Amino acid sequence: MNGTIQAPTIEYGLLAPMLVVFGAAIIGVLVEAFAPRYLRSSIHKPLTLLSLAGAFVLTIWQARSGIPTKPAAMGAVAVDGPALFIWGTILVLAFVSVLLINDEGHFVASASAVPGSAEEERALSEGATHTEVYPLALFAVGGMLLFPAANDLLAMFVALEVMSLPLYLLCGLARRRRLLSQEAAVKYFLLGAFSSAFFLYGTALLYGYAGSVDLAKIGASLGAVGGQDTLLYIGAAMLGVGLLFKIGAAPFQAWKPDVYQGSPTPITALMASGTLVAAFGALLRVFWVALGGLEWSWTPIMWGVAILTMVTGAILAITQTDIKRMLAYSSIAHGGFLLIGVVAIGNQQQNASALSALLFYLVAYGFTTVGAFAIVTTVRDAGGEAWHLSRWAGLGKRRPLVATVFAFFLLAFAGIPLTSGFFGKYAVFQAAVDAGATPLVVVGVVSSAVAAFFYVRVIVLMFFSDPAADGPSVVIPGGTWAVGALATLATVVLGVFPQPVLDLAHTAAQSLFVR
Amino acid sequence: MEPAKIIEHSGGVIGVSWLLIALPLLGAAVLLLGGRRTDRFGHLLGVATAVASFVVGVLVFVQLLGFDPAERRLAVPLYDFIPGLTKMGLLIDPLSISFVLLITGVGSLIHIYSIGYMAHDPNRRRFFAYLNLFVAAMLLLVLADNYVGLYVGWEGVGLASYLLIGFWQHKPAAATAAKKAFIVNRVGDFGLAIGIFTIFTAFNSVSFAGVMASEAHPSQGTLTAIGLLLLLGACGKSAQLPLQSWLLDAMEGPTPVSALIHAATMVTAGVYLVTRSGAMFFPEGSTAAIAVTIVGVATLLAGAIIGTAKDDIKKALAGSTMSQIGYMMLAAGIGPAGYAFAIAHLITHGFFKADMFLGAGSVMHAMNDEVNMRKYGGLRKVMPITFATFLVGYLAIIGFPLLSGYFTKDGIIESVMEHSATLGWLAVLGAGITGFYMSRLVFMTFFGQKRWEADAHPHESPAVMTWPLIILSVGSIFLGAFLILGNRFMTFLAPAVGRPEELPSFHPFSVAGLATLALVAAGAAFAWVKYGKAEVPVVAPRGSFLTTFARRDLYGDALNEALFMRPGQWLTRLAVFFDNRGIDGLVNGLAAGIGGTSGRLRRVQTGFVRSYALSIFVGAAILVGAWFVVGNL
Amino acid sequence: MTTHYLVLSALLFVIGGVGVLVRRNAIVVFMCVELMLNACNLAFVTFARQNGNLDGQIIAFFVMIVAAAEVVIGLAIIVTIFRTRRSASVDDVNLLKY
Amino acid sequence: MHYWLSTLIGVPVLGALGVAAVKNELRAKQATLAVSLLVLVLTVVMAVQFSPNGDKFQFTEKYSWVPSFGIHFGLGVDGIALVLILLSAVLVPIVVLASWHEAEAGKRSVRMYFALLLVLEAMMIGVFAATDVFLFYVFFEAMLIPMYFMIGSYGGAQRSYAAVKFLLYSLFGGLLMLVAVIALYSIADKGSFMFTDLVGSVQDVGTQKWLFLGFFIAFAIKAPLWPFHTWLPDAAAQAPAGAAVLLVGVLDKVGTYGMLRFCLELFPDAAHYFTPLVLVLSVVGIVYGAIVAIGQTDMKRLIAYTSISHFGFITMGVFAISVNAGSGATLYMVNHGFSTGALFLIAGFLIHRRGSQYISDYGGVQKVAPILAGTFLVAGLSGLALPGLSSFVSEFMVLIGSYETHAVYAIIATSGVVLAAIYILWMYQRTMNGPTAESVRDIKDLNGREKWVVAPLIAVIIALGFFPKPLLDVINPAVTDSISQVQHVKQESVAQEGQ
Repeated sequence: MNGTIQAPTIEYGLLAPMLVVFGAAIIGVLVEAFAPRYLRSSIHKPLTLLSLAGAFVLTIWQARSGIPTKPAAMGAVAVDGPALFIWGTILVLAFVSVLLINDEGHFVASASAVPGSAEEERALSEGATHTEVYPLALFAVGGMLLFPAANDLLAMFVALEVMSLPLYLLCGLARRRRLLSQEAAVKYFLLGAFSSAFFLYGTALLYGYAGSVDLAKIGASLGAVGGQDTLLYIGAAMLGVGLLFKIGAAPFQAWKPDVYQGSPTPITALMASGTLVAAFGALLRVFWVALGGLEWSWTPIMWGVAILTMVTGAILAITQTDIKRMLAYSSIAHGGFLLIGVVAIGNQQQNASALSALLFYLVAYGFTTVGAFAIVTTVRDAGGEAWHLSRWAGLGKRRPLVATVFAFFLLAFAGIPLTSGFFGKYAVFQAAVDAGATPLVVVGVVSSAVAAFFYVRVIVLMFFSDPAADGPSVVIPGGTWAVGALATLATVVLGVFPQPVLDLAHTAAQSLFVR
Repeated sequence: MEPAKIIEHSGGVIGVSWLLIALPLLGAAVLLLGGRRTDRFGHLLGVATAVASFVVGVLVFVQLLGFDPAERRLAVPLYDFIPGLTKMGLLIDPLSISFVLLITGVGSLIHIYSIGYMAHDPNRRRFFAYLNLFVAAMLLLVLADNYVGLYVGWEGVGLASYLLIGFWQHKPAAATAAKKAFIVNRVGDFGLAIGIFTIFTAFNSVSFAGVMASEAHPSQGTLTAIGLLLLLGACGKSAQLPLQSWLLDAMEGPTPVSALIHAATMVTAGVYLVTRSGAMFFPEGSTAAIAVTIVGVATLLAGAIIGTAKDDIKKALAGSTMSQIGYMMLAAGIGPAGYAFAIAHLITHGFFKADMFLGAGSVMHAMNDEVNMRKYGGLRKVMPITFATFLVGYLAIIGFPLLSGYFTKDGIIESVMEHSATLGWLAVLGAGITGFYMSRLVFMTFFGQKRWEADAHPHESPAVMTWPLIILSVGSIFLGAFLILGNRFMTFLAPAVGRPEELPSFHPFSVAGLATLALVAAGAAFAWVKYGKAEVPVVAPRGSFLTTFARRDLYGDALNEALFMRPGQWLTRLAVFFDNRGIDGLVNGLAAGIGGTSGRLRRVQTGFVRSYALSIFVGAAILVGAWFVVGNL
Repeated sequence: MTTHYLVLSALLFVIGGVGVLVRRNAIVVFMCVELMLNACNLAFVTFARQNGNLDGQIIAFFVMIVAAAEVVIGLAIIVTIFRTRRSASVDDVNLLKY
Repeated sequence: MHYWLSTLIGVPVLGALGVAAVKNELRAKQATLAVSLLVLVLTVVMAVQFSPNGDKFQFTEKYSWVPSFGIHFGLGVDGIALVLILLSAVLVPIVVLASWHEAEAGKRSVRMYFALLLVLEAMMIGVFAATDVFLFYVFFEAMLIPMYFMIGSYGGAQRSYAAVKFLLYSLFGGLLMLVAVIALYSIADKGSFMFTDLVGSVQDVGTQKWLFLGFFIAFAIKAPLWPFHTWLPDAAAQAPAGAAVLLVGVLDKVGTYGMLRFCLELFPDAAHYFTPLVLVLSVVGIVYGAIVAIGQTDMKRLIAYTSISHFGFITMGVFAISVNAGSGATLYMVNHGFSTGALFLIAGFLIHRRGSQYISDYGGVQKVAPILAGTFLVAGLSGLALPGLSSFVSEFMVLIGSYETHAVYAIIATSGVVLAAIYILWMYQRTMNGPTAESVRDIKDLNGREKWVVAPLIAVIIALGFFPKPLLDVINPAVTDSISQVQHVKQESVAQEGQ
């Protein structure tokens, strides 16, 4: 190389969706800086939704114009089939979550004001709101997009932080039960930072082992480098800690219930759908691309983690009394089911089917969970959402439609046929059995039988027990209504005619991850 | 001489012999479905169908006589009942036709009698419906050409008997007796059913013709097993030991029922079954056949003993029924030599026992349903016809010379003597006891002082009730002689059940015959001393151990209770407990267990950031450790 | 000779990790996390040296920036909760549990 | 290509939507009745076109549903499925008529009750008509939901406990079956879930055993076979009479049907291997169920336990591997549906009048309500397999068939005949006989509607008691076909022992 510096080549076209989102986020910040307070939200709402929609359109357009076969941006980002599919999913879910965010009454008037202080009173009376929510959400979504697409560990680390930091803040912005909200923020932040430190150290060690943070290079070096297994094993394990933390796999699940319970429900929805999808994308990329050659050594470990996760999620959920907390545990359990798919690894074609199964499951679960949280926001007491399960008693009589829809989501979680959840589970189990992981599947079905209990319990409450005199009221703002409808539609369609989405997932997974 | 072959035939009246069953069935259906609307003419319709069926029976009989004796076994195919298992058809032969005539004949008379007897009962129509139902089922039992059909009729009569015993449902005693009768019969049916299974498995057919024609030659053991199983069925239906206990309770039913079902016809079904299957499963001297004779003799003695101690007129008669059927069983057990006598006695018994039961009914009718003979006495003056007819029945049953019972019972004793002296003498002894208890019954009822209740105003029954009595008593006088003399009946029956090579000759002054007469006379005399001359106490004296033994039905019920009921109830309670606590407890326990685990496990989620961090830290350590372990495998 | 640096970085990382577990004050806990990140940095630089390429050193800069961003967010959150509770002890925040 | 079966499934579904939409309750009821009668007519018309000795499956339809999993919407019936579909089609209108006022008790949506009823009917027809194993599973599971809501929303005091127990129990079994279904698919590796493609595709006996268990446990819970039975008494006792009829009369038959159709045909070797076990469980169930029934104090629970005893007979018939037993068992499924249906409904009428399920609260009803008592007796007698009533034929066939192959079991099972007499007649005596209890003195006899409910049932019971031929002609070939493979295996193993 003769002294001349080559400018890095960036395929802006490929990265367009991400760039759009980030761009919109930055504009949002500028709006916060310069636009007058009364204008802000009316600028933010369209801006956010449009940017997400636009990004989605671009994603589709890209998928149609041929899936690239080699990484972009000097190998930093891999915009491949799975990535595009995940992008699409995340963007839609984010769009839907933003619809939830749009509806009033979720976010604190003034985060800095001490709860119950005169200051807060004033903020409330002024009707002040934190419009920063929108740019923050956009940054988080941007991070979510980059996370599963990142093709080297550094990019992945950055993405991880870009995704998480805004979420830390958003968690603390609940309008009601602010103490809980702040607590959630603190916990999420400390633990998140803690785990990302592990991720980073793992990166460092793998860098030491392979001499590069590029996933493909690491994967290539697995066989080549000798005598450094210590670095490899510790590094891989710590990397795993960081990723498993994000998807809330046992024993790193502890944060999830607290954070989901404390956060503003729309944000919970965003985390439960978007973050999970993104994290799984990243997990798969790391373990299949970088550590694929090590599969013989991590599959057993993943078995353990998967079993532990499913069981913990299912068992702990049974005795929950807070609806959001219960859904959090249920999401842990679902994380476990998804992990079954991660270990259903084998030959090329087997991997493809496993991957497509996972992608389908993620879509199905994402929609259902957003829908469920959307319903949660609508059932309200004097003190905000009616969080305690007992308050839901007899909802089926007072508001049949809402109750029915929620029951439907619960049945989808439980994996009853003719709901999306069923085909999701089915696909993953099928892949696992093909890969010879039948025992894992048995554990899976047993724990989903256990899990069924607490879904059913809620249905019993809503339909079979009589409503309390001062039962909660049900308020359905427009956005939420749309979200509920959309989620229901998705759950039905994926449950009855899953084929189109399956095909989509299949084509996306066909070529696996680019290296 | 072996039974003749069965040949299909469906011409003439025989072709429509299904009418025999259809007519009473139709009657029953109309009366049951018609409900209150048919109350007015219900009883008449009931009688009509029974009589019509009798007429058909006679016509069939006449047509049958037209055939050459060797061809008097005609199968009338009806329809494919259970494809692959059995067709349904009728078998018209001397045996079945004799039963048909008995059932429809005596049946019709009892129907007529019931018009008067049940006159004041609001549910008379239902009563006649049930009677018709019974007649239909009984006819199916004796006419079916296969064991399944027989079984259908078998349980059908069981149902009818259940309904009729419990006809006065509001009386708990009646309801209980009905249930008991059905259940005890079911125990017998259990044997019969398994017997039929074995037959089907052994011969791959359940029709009489099929079994006879079958090439299969099952082992002797199998045949014996079948025989014993059928015998168990017979014991249930015919109230033979050890399944006798239900018959005495069955007297809770209206008296015509006791006469028709529990004296004349249904209870003799066992004898029919044994005779019908005799050639195949009870060959002379086989284990099964011996078992039959033993059961028979045991029952005839037991029944007689019970009869001696009962003060309830119907129960006394029931005891005697048991005993008489015991005779028939005994005869049937000794093979072709005995079949004719068994059936002949069955027929004559049908007449005189029905006669006496109806007589007893007439008495009860007069004494406002009082059944305790100690409260009767001296009734012969107030109800002469009843007395006269009853007297005929009485003489017939004790075997007074030249009356029916004399010929048939004597025939049985003679032929049994030929077969085995021991059994023979026991039979003779039985006859003696019969002489005693029947005389006791007559003396207590019709002779001696009036011991009536204050409000009793006995009177003779109306003609509709007395005429049947008269007809029956006529039968009780002459039928025996007609059937036995010149072996008329044996020859007639031969095609159906076979007969011994040389026909027995009737000699009136045989040792056994004279001994019987002597014993009977002694018994009667003893009864006269105790109950005729002497004053009969209105309240029964405590009596010796033997008396109590007899009064308590030889502790049959006590035994059942100790052996089956108590343990049964105990077992039931145990099972229920086990089901709730054991199996269901396990299920709910599992659920509770999971719940409890959850309750305890969630405590791990302490809410302290640092403990969460710890879990992550430890988790990481474990992950690293695990990776090393796996990596270095 | 790079092993020493690695050992040092490992020590720093563990110290940081243990610090997170044992210290109550949210600020201090957070500083421990920062310490862990810096341990990573040291490791990166060391490995960069060992592997003879600059990637590691560049990464170190990235990490610093990210760390800085984290500080901003972290302090904001901690300060808010301090204002409401008048305490920065992480053990006081445990309404959410079980 | 016919559309018979898809029509039979489609009509009730659309009907359900319609009923749910109708505002007026009476209209909704009438609509439900109309729809169910229409289904009945269609079913009968279809049934008469069925040719007993034609192809195994007739009226077949096949549409690709989820190609990437090889799932088809495949329908078709053989003799076995046909008679069971007939059973459902006959029972539903009767149940509709019977539960005319059922739902009103709880102040709950009447329209929803009837809508659920129709959905359930669609599911029941579907589950029997499915010729695609996966489709069968889907109906098998989906069937639970309407029943779950019928029990839970319209049932008795303990309804939610019963409903949850019912759902979880069945769900658990279903999930085990799901594993087996998946494994079957990937082992067979035919890329299709069609039953006909899967038959004989699993050769290895060891594998067969595992898959067999997966299916069998699900069916055993459904049937229910001892010791998986404890959910039934709760569910049946708490469910409204109508729902109870469909639950015990039809839903549970899916279990025994599944054994006959899937366990025997897909895994003949395993079936042969497990036969002794199943027979033991069946016989225990027969005796145990009867004994526990004797000890019950609650009418509906008692009937439920009698059903457990009867299901013992059915499973024994299925696994006795003889044509008589198999056909008997199939016929038994139908007859049991009618006789137990009648029992539940009439008991329901009685309970509705007096407001108590406890036997001890009754007595002497026969005097005040003779028709009710009479019909109850007939149904009961059919329950104890009295000759001349439908159950006798099937029970007799099962026993005689089992006796051919497994005499000892058959003999023990026959003792159930005696026990049956005890539990039925004792219940009848305690409720209907004896002096009339104060509490029932002024209850009314069956009214017109109720007579119309009972009459057809009684008629069918008696008719089939004397002329089972029409059904048996349809059933026999199908059964012969489905047990043929196991018989084959049996002969082979016998031959091997011979050498």
